[in-house]
Amino acid sequence: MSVSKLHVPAVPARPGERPDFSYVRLSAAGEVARPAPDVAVADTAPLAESLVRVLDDSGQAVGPWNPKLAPEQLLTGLRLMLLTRLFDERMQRTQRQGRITFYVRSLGEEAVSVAAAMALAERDMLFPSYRNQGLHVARGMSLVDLMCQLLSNSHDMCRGRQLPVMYHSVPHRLFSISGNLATQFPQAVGWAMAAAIKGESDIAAAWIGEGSTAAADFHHALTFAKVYRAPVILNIVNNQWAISTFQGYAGGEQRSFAARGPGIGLAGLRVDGNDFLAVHAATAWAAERARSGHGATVLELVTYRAGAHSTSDDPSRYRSREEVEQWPLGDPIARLAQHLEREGVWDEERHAALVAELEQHVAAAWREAISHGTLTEGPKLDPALMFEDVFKELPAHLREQRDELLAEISASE
Amino acid sequence: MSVSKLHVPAVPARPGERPDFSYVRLSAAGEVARPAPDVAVADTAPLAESLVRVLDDSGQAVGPWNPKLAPEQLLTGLRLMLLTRLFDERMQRTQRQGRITFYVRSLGEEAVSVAAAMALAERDMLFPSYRNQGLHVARGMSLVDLMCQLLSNSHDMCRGRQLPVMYHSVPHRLFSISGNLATQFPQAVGWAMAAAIKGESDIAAAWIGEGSTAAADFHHALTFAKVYRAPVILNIVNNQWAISTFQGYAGGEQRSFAARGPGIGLAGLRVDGNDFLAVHAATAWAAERARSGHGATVLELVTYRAGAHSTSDDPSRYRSREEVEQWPLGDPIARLAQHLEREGVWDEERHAALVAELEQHVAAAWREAISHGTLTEGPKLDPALMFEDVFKELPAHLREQRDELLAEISASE
Amino acid sequence: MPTMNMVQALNSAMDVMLQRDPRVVVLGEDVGYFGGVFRVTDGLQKKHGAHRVLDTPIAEGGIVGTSVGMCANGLRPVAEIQFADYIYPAYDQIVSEVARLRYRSAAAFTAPLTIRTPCGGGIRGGQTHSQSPEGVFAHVSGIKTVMPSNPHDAKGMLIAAIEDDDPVIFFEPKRIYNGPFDGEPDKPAESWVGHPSAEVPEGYYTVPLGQAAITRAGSALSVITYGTMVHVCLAAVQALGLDAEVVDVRSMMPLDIDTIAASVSKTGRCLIVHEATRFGGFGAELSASIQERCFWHLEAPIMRVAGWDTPYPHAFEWEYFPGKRRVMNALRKLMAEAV
Amino acid sequence: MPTMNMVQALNSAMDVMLQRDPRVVVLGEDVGYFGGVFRVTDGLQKKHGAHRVLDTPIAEGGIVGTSVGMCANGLRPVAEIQFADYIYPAYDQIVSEVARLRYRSAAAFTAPLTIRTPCGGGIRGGQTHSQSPEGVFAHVSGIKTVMPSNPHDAKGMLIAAIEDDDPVIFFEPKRIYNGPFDGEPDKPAESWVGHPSAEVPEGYYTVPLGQAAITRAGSALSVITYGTMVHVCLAAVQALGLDAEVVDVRSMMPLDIDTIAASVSKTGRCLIVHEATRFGGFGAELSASIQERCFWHLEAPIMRVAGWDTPYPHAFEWEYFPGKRRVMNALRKLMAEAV
Ligand SMILES: Cc1ncc(C[n+]2csc(CCOP(=O)(O)OP(=O)(O)O)c2C)c(N)n1
Ligand SMILES: Cc1ncc(C[n+]2csc(CCOP(=O)(O)OP(=O)(O)O)c2C)c(N)n1
Ligand SMILES: [Mg+2]
Ligand SMILES: [Mg+2]
Repeated sequence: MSVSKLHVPAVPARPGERPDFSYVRLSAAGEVARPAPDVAVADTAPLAESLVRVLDDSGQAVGPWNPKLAPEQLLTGLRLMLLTRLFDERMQRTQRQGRITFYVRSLGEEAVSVAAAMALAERDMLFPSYRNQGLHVARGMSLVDLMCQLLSNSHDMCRGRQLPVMYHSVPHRLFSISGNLATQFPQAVGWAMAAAIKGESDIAAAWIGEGSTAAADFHHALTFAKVYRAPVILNIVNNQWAISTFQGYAGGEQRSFAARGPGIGLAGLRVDGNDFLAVHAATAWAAERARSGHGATVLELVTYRAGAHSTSDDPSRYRSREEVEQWPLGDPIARLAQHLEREGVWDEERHAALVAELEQHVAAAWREAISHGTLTEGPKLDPALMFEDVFKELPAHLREQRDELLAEISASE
Repeated sequence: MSVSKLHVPAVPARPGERPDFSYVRLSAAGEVARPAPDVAVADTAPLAESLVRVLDDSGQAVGPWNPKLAPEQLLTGLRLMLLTRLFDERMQRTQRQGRITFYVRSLGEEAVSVAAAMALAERDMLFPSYRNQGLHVARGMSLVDLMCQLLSNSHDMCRGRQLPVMYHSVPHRLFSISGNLATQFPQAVGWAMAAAIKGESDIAAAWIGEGSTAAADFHHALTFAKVYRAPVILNIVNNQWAISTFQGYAGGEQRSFAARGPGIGLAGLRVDGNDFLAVHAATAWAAERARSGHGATVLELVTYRAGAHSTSDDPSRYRSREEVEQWPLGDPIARLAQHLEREGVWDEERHAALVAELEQHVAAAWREAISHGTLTEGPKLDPALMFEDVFKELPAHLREQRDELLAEISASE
Repeated sequence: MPTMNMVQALNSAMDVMLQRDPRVVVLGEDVGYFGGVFRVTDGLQKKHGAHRVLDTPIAEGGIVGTSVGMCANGLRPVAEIQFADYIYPAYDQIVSEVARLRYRSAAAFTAPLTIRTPCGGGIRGGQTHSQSPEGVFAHVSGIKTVMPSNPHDAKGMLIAAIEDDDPVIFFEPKRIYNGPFDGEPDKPAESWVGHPSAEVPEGYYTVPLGQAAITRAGSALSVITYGTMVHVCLAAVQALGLDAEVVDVRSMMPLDIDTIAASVSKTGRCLIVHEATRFGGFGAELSASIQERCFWHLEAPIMRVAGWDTPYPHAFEWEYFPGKRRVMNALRKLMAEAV
Repeated sequence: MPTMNMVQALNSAMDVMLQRDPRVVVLGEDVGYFGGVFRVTDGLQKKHGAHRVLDTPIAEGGIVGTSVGMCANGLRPVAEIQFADYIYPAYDQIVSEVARLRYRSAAAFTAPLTIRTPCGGGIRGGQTHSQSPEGVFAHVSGIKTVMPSNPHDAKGMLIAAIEDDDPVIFFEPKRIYNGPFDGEPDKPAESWVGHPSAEVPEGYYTVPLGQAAITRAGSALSVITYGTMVHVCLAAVQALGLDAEVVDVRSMMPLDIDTIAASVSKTGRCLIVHEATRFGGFGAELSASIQERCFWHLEAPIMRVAGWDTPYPHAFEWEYFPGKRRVMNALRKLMAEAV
């Protein structure tokens, strides 16, 4: 055989190598122009290749995308991001202790979810992936409820049927998370089409990882959003990795993911995903665009998956441990805290106090959650629930199967 | 319910309305620049929104994309396009007479296939849709063979298993046509990846309709082509219609289909699909790009489906009859003939003689084809063939089923 | 009462529901302005508007995916897949989302979606316009799968499906859209006019899902079938002058096994007939379930007549199609089995 | 002879074939540098190069679609779908292309492709990491569908699949990757070490597809099963001290019905066991086929033990999983049936 000519995408650093993030095209904070949200799609093409940033290296908020949020809002954002992170940390430890079977952290990506949730209206409908717990936290879901789901205990909102992290909430307008990648993307578009059909002004927003943009449903979503000008925000969270494969394996070499928007006739914005202010501003811009009938925006949020893919994963097998330190866009919590310090409304002491408070909050929630049982210790869910909700009514064959199981269980007791 | 806000794509003209083709963005012949085939993807973005044209309204070949083909090549092109059209016409009539069950014409789109086939190397592998018979004609497949497939007769290359027009040929390097839209697109990319893996310099080319770009496999093809820089040409035949739905329903409003290329990081070219010279030049450009290791090109060929979708369709139910006359890019055969006349190598008389010759050729082929039987009259295929080629070897259960059928048949005779 | 063929009956069902329930929308490839390649949605867009009867991009996965989202926003979409042979690009959304949503969210979110799709052969459509894939849906927990065999059931079942709070895959045997078909291709095409099941009320009514119908009562043996094959089986039974009971399954899931098992327990003999390929097809479940319930009543093995285990071949349509002759052969064989 | 677990055996099969046949390529999500989420392709990229062991985009339809094209260009791809639960986005390419290509082109083009995918439950993977969808492939004409139950078969059958000129869907019961499993989750995990089927030759050998194996000979009844359930059934049979014959189906298509029917004809009683949901599952075909062939030998109804007809529930894994106790109950019931 002759020498292969197949191109194989480059990776910044394998274990033991020095990371090189020069492929991440940066713009200076404040550099990118902010057109009106009803700008023509074609004119967003440059936005899709630059990087919307508000916070500069010194923590100052600069440029036309500065959303000029009130300090309380910023403090709320910091608090919610921190809460998300501490919740994640605690749940990760809990998994290590064997109390829950599986967990997925959003470490380093908290701004992507929290800032977006804060920029959207309460009635807007959210279609998260499994790494957007910041949405649930920011929408005010109780940590106890989230934990009970993780524990599949007697208070589990999913009645024991889902892997941990596959939350949902009708009142908080958070769609049910799927274990199948990308399926929520066309669903969000359909929700938005329905809003338009009904003449309502609510919009939808969906999130997927950059790796998942390769999936068919990503394309379905963009196509339907384009054709019907659906009021939806299509967020691509480019955290550089999809388990062990690098973003180049989803087509990220030399081209942004935001460019998929203009490619099909949707607005596209590439945003510093670790800049709380930039994410907020870009989301608000896209929401205004959608709500005013100008259609969908593809938002690429450039960030970095600072932890493992999930508790089943060991990234030291496939990427350099140094990467996380070299990542050019820093950490979203540290950057917002720096900004607030600079603004004079924050300092290390207050930060430490907040951490302590939130840790206690998480710990208290955990105590309450496990009082409702764990996967292995009671109180437990009734196994008969296994047969409910397959259909609205229990059909005869499932009644028979349920009775067979209950007989089997009682015989063995 | 409030008033719907759902955007519904516009259509140029429904029956009884006056067509308006102002949405078709035109460039003047010769106006579009021709960069070197190894141009950076981003620099093809303008090419994806303009229209590569060589033949001007007077039939002169102008500008940097003029492939400067020798007159014999042009005459061959004319001949092959005409042969394709006359073959189509005859087969359409044949279907109306009930001799074949189904047919699909390529009326008005002959240049898309014939010019491309002529611009590619013999060893390049082609993955056609059901409307690219010009490829089969240009690659020199015998009309008798094609007709025997249409007739499902004793010489049918498909052994009676496929609907008419679902041809294939290993020696002519034409992949088997599928009735399922868009499936050939990622297959072509896989073929090209294999060529690269083996270090060979053959390339692949695939064709789909603009309507089919909405399908998942379109996205799979572009993604894999991008990631591995596969040597393939991805042709989108934008003939404005997909059965009754207009190109706007595939996302064509205010945005070219060629722009999907740059959107994902592939070169994109929008080409006058009724201009034989432009199609030839663009194909040659994309082939050179692919063969020299610079990856895939998305080629949009702007044309018009001048006939019905298929013999099962009646377009007068959903589009204006006037459309075809108003179509701004004319007819590919008329335009090439005009050019050749202008160059002094063609005239009406020669044209009439060629038509007569080719009609005879088609008629003779038809006589030969039906001598091998028709769907309803012998000689017929052996029904036992139905059980062959499900697997390489006939498994026991199919042997049993075959025997049951043969017993059933012989009992009834 | 008006006479309708199946196309008109299905059209009427959607018309009635678009009128009655503002949450109902109809979507699919070519269903809007054009009215569908089989004319089943003819006139609906004109009457109910382009925002309720939508032409869609050619992306079956997108049609179903967006429909799920519409459900979450309170609509009740009726999605058409142009041919059942083209439903596979939507298989992931159907299996992983439509079928699972209620379960995984403990009924917080549901997908009261109806997916209509023409199935079956006998129209010279070749391998990509003739398939009967009900088996790969009936196996999936969380969706209902049904197939009517006449205009009256078609309308009543489609209304029931649209009103059902669970997702329903609604297969339409296209060979009998315009008239019943007994499996003999050389006879002139029949029309529904004059057929008792073609008397279809204009307005609203339902035929409940999950109930089989005894199409012909009898005591010598039971023929369990559905779709086009109901008519083929009736013709075969009649040709042989057998006192057979013909049961129209109508609903694969939920399956009315009680009616079916009662019939087989009574007759002691059972033939299962469907168009779909035999191996691993829905007939296998029928056979297994019947055997489990009726074993001690069976006087002969349960037999199956089905499509051969090959793709649907264009030229050999009538050698492939399980027609009257093949059903008659099986019936004879079944009656000849000694106890 | 070396001892291998199933992961090592499968890895070795691919290693051997990458070495022997330059046409073989391996591709899938995370299979390259990382070596797969279950480590089945560990080390293969390092040894055979990044152009023969490819990490792919996350698009199962694209993986299979490009594989078909590779076949047309003379390669023999071995594609991994990371979990069987994620195979549905590829269902159209599998059903409409992979399975049909040879037939529709009269063997001009073929798809000698192997699709490997881990299936089954018992690993607390919840509903999207536990499914057993073999039934929706076995029904599709034109593809082979197989599932080994031990390291020796795994390697031999995978080599046979790669060499096979027909497409093969190769299901890997992930619960027994690292050791046999008798269905009792509370017992310490077993390893393959010491198991006779874990003696696996280092080099090339094949275990032919389409042949069932008599895992345990017996005469009192026949247990027809495959995958993880082979081990559960053996344990149940042993616990009851029954003289059962346990048949490992191994290959759903082609199905070795002769071996299976011979066993049932001999014993007169039959229990079918699989993890997949029961309704319309592959067990239905087994039951129907066995009944057709063995009716006059049956002394009791054929019974099925299978997954309940619900999605795979995370918390109720062991109430859901058809474990030893459930199989024992069925065996008892089956033996109690009077003639
Ligand atoms: C259809 C499907 N294929 C494969 C998987 C397995 N899988 C789970 S997460 C993942 C990687 C996703 O990466 P990305 O989209 O970048 O999201 P991230 O994890 O980085 O947030 C894969 C391959 C899946 N869940 N669904
Ligand atoms: C997966 C799939 N869905 C639907 C169809 C039915 N169908 C056949 S051709 C066609 C329109 C295709 O339009 P386009 O891609 O523009 O190609 P054109 O016919 O214009 O050449 C449709 C919807 C199909 N063959 N396959
Ligand atoms: Mg990622
Ligand atoms: Mg078209």
